[in-house]
Amino acid sequence: MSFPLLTATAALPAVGAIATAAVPAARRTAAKWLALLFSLATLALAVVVAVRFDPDGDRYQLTESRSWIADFGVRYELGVDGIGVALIALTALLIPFIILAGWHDADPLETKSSRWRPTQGFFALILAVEAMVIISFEATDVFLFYIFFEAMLIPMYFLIGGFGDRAHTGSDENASAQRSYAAVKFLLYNLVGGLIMLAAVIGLYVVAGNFSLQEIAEARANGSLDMATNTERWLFLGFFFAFAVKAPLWPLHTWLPNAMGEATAPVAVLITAVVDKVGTFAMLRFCLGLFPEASKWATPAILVLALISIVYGALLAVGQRDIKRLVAYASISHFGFIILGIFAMTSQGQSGATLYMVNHGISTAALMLVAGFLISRRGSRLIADYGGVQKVAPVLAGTFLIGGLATLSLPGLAPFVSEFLVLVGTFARYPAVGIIATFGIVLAALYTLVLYQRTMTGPVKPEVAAMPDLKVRELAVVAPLIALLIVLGVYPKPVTELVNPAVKHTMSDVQKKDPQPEVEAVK
Amino acid sequence: MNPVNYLYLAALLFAIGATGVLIRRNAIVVFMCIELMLNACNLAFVAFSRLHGNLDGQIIAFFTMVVAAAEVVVGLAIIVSLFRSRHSASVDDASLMKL
Amino acid sequence: MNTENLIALLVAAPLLGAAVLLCGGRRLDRVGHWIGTLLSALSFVIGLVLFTDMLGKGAEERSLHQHLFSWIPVEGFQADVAFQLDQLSMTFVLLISGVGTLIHLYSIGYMEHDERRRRFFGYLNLFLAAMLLLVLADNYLLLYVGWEGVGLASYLLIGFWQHKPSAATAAKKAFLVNRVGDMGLSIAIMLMFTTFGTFAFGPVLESTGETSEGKLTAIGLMLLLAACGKSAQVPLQSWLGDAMEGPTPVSALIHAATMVTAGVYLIVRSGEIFNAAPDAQLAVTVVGAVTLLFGAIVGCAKDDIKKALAGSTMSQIGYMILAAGLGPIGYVFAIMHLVTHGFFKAGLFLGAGSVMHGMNDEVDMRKYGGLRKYMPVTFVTFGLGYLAIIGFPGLSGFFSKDKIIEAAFAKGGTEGWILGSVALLGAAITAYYMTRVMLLTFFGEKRWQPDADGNAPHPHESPRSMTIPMILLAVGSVFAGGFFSIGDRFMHWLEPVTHHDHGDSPLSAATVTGATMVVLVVGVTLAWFQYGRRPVPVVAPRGSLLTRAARKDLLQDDFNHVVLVRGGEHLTRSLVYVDHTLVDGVVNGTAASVGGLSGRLRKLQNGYARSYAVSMFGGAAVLIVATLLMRAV
Amino acid sequence: MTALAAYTTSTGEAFQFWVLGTVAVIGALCTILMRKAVHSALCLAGTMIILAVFYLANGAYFLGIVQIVVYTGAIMMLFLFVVMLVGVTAADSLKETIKGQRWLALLCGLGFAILLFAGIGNASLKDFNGLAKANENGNVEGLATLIFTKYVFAFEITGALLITATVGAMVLTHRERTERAKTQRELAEERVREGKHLPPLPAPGVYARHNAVDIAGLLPDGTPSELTVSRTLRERGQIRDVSTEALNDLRALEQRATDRLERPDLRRTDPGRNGDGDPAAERAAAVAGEQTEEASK
Repeated sequence: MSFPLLTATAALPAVGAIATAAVPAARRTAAKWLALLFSLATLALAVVVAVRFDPDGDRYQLTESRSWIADFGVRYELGVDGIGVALIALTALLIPFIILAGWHDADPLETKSSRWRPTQGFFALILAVEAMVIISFEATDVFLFYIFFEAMLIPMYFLIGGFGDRAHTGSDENASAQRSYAAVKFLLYNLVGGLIMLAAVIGLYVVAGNFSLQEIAEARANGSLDMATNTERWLFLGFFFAFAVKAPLWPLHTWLPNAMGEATAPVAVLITAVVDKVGTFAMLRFCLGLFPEASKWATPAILVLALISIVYGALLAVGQRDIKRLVAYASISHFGFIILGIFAMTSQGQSGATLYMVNHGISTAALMLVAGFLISRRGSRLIADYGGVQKVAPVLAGTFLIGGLATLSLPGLAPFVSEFLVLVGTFARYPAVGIIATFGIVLAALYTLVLYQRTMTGPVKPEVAAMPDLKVRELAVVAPLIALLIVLGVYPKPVTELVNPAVKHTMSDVQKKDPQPEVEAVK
Repeated sequence: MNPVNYLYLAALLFAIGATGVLIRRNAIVVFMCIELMLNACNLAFVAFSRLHGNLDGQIIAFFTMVVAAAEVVVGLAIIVSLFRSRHSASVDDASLMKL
Repeated sequence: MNTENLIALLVAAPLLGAAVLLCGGRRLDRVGHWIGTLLSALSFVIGLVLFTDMLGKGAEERSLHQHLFSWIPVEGFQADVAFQLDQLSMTFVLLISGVGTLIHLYSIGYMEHDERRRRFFGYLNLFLAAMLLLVLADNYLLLYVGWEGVGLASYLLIGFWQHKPSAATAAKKAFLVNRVGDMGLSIAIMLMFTTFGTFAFGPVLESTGETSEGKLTAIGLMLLLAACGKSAQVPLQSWLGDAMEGPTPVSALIHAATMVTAGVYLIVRSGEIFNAAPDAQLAVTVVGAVTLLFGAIVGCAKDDIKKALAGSTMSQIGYMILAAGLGPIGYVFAIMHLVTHGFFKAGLFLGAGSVMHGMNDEVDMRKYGGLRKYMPVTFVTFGLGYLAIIGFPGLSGFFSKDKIIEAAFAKGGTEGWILGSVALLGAAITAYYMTRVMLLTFFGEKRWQPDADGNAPHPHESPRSMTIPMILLAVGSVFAGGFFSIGDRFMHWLEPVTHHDHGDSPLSAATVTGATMVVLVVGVTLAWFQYGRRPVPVVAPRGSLLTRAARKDLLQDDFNHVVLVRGGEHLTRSLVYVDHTLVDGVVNGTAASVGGLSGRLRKLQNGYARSYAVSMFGGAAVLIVATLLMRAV
Repeated sequence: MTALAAYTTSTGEAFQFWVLGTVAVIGALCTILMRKAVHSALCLAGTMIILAVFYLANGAYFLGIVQIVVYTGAIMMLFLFVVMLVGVTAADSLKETIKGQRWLALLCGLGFAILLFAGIGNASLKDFNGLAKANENGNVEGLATLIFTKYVFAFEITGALLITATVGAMVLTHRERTERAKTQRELAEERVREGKHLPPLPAPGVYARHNAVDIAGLLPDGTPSELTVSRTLRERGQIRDVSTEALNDLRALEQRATDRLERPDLRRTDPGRNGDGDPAAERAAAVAGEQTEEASK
């Protein structure tokens, strides 16, 4: 039994969470540094995982398997494929930036007593979320996955409800009311999804007799386990619903704008860039892996919903007055693209979707964190309260612009690669869908540029006249992300090489071939 | 006459007792009704023991009596302490089962 | 040494400049502009080296390739970062880096008093890099990168003076309209991918024969949409006028000489596709012809000198697109006109810039007049550019435009006649509005007005750094055409790429030339009668219906505003409402109803032991019944 | 003895069943319908005795005796004690407070009865073995053998249960005195501090016409003072009032007079009797009613 690398990767942040929470109230800064340290260590471990992973090896690697609840055939089974590795790397990469960006977000206000320890709690919760997200990327046992998929909600609930955005509009009571509303909404939506999934999980156990992803998939492949068509469809829907809530897919999206609007910018990034990825990831791994036939059966409906998400999210983003809600709706639009790529069931589409998960994480993080810095300076989330910032804080404006350009997937920046792959992959199988999705490009440009114009350009508003430019800490957060965006935009090969074999496996799961071009052009 | 009539009688008494439990508010009377039900059961047991021709039914009836005695003791004690605390023996006054 | 490896440097040099200047920070403020200029000059020099090297080779092996690395390796999807340098790209490289360098030089003087000059040069370099990438790419996806790159650069440069809301809006508008075009390009690329399995120039263009005409037509139309966006052709032309909010060098480089011609490049590059799809070709010619007239008419009405020139740019590019739509007959002339236009239009814009420089940034031509004495160099260079553009015999425009008109007739059939006559009409209008600009600006009596701060303008010649580029461009606009046309040099140079063929023109070349001369004279005299003889009112007269429409870009903007902007606003607002009430309401409604139900149910829990007893008793009865029934069954 | 509890029943037993059975049912009904707990208790006792007789008739001699001794003798007496504690004459109003409770209860009871009858009717219970064999060497011995062999553990456990119940009852009813009992001095000082009636509470009714513990003594001005009646009675609302006493006697006299002389009835026009609403008056009226009846005998 070799060293359990995956367990370590997931356990390290958990340990970090406990350690951070245990720091006495007075030693606030120590807690911050501790959290940062642990997140960086996790990043190092994630890098080790990525290095140890051999793209051309077998599908799941670094596997661990221990018996857990023998009576129900629940096993503690871990294992990663290329997609998992990519997303673990993304998570481990983003958390340090999130922590660094939220450095002062949880400093206690003077009114609170010294026994109150918000800072420790804030960073501990973030690390806890990281641990759960990572292990749900690793789990190859459906039950194990389900547990952490649900447990994630608890720390997220407290992060949203407990540590709201200081730059709220209106009175404190009003703000806390909105905040708890958002938190409860987040919790309820995801709980409902989770419950339905639980039913499906149990159903799966009844049908298949165990929870192991690989065993079930193999059994389905070699025909030793054949589900009735309807059973498979119901189970698929049960799983998909939960993931669609998490993703979020129209019309289950309305929790996201509230949550991202009320939470602090780093937490908002945590939601959309890290936690929601579990949903799309799970669609790829569980929905397609376990229920290929049902997935194919449901594809048309899902594609339509994804299209609606793309266009609808973009249009609503245009209509927003609140910077963070705008970003939230933009994310909804992007998740539409991801789901589109997954269910187009072409290798370009799925590679694109996976790449999209990574790139969207980075680009949204860049945009949202800069937006957070902006908001923390002016103390307002309303777009109308800004103007001419670019004149007083050029660096901030510049980074903001780059983040926005990444959001509208400008060629040369990472998101372009993934978005184009998704579009091509979709177009190859469903031309009409591909064309409609392309409208998203224009709308993306619209909401991004309108946001930039209203906030950054024009005459300088008196309220922002004294606004300081990015500090060193903030620059340390933004610069690497932007560098990453450019590098992955110009040279995405490392990620694609990681992802391609996994995608090939998924394609073989659903037994789909890429549509061949009608002309085999001379290469 | 068929001894089964004893059973019918027992059933009747039992039903009456049950109704009493439901309609009376005075805890003591409620208790009496419970006793009535128990006795009905005992009658049935006895009749059955005659039916089967062995004494087990009577044994059970005997145990029932003992248990009934114990129950009455405790129950009445409860009623007394209840009456002490709120000067009433009405079961409706103790409507604390609702938050 | 192997010259192919130099190709990447063409792009790398300005890209490096952009990176250095934009990340360098304030410490580079004092030398930034020189860095930018030197790096663009460097890529021009590399271009020259490659050019001489290319001339050394035979016509056939002149196409160079450089494969850098595989960009997006995905199952069944091959996208490389690879360059292709053939005669067509070469022409563009020289034009872009040459004119670009001149304009860098010019900007040093023009932007002298702007504290953000360093960033300006950074953007300029970024533009050069993107534009060179566009013309050097060897596949459509990489071209797309350059395509959007120039879009970004133009966005940044139009909105360079961001504190002016008008500038910011114009920049946004330009980017958005271009995005619509880009949508066309990306759809075209997807179509290519599904049809040919690749989007590299070579394979796609060689195997056009193997697919249906319908597919090719679709691809062609999508490419045309892209070209319309980038080259400001009807119906996506509305952004170019507003783009004049940018600094004048930007207008000269991006919105006259280089970027706006990218559409022409795209169509000529994809020639094989269009050759195989006549319908698409026809659409191209129609767009060209319409824009040609549209731009000319707009140009006649504008009093803002830059907007007038913008109109003329539009119409000149209309000429090119028209030519490109004519197929092998026209490709060469499209490119030739593109190059000459690059010279003289850049020159004209620089001249306009220098005039504004002297007149406290006044742009209204009606407040100029009689400037020839005060800024002679500008006058001469501008005048030469003017003669070139109206096609004065012997100057560049004469050759290129004349050829296009010929080619239009040579298309044959009624189309030929219609297109040819449209082109002629365009020539007349061109002569008219350019003469108008010339007269309003440099002749007549002074109509100068003090500017907002009340200090009266005292025109003066611009510094050396600005005049030299103007002079060089003037030289170009005088001789380029002749140089290209004598012995059809340019034609032979491009033929390996674009496969020229002479159509059979119903009219002889002489006739066409004659006709051109006639309409030219007509136009000039008309303008002279209107603006030369009579004094010009400072405040523009109300003018005819057409004039008023033309002043407002023939109401195209208003159309956009009413239909797209207003409609869009209403749509989004209603959607926001729907999202809040309907989508969210359904969920909240469910929650509320559940709450109400439970509220009603909890009434059963009245807390009375006796009623609980009743339910227990009833339940017991029910259970017994159930068991008995079970027994019975 | 063995003749009894045979597999068939003699006409004598039948007669006994029908007569006593009817009485038992009536007793049960009275148990649940009497307004006063004490009456219910008495009726129940009657029913139980009848059941004891039935036990005997069914050959359960031991049980029959135990029924009489334990139930009727011990348990019912216990009931009566508690009833006294809570108030002998306290009659609870038959007004139902919970909506629909009464009807539901009747429905359930009726339904249940029908159900049981149906059940018993379905089970064809024709051939009774009779206890002749089981009781051949004495019913008690038979029970004893069973109890101490087969059911010995149950028996032991029952014993434990009884002990527990006893202890439980004591715990429940026994009130721990937490604070020291007040001395008379302290009590006196307390009274003075409170400023209400300085002297100790007056003895009940001793200054009135009746020396009865439940009659309020009259103050010098003739008004009755509730203070003079012990708290328990007061809480049970069993205070009788001198004046009402007198009035009732008077009314009784007049009544007799009217009866004898066929005078028109005066009760209609009597203001003293319309005591509706105020429960105290109601109780007084009720009491008066009894008085009249007693008097009329």
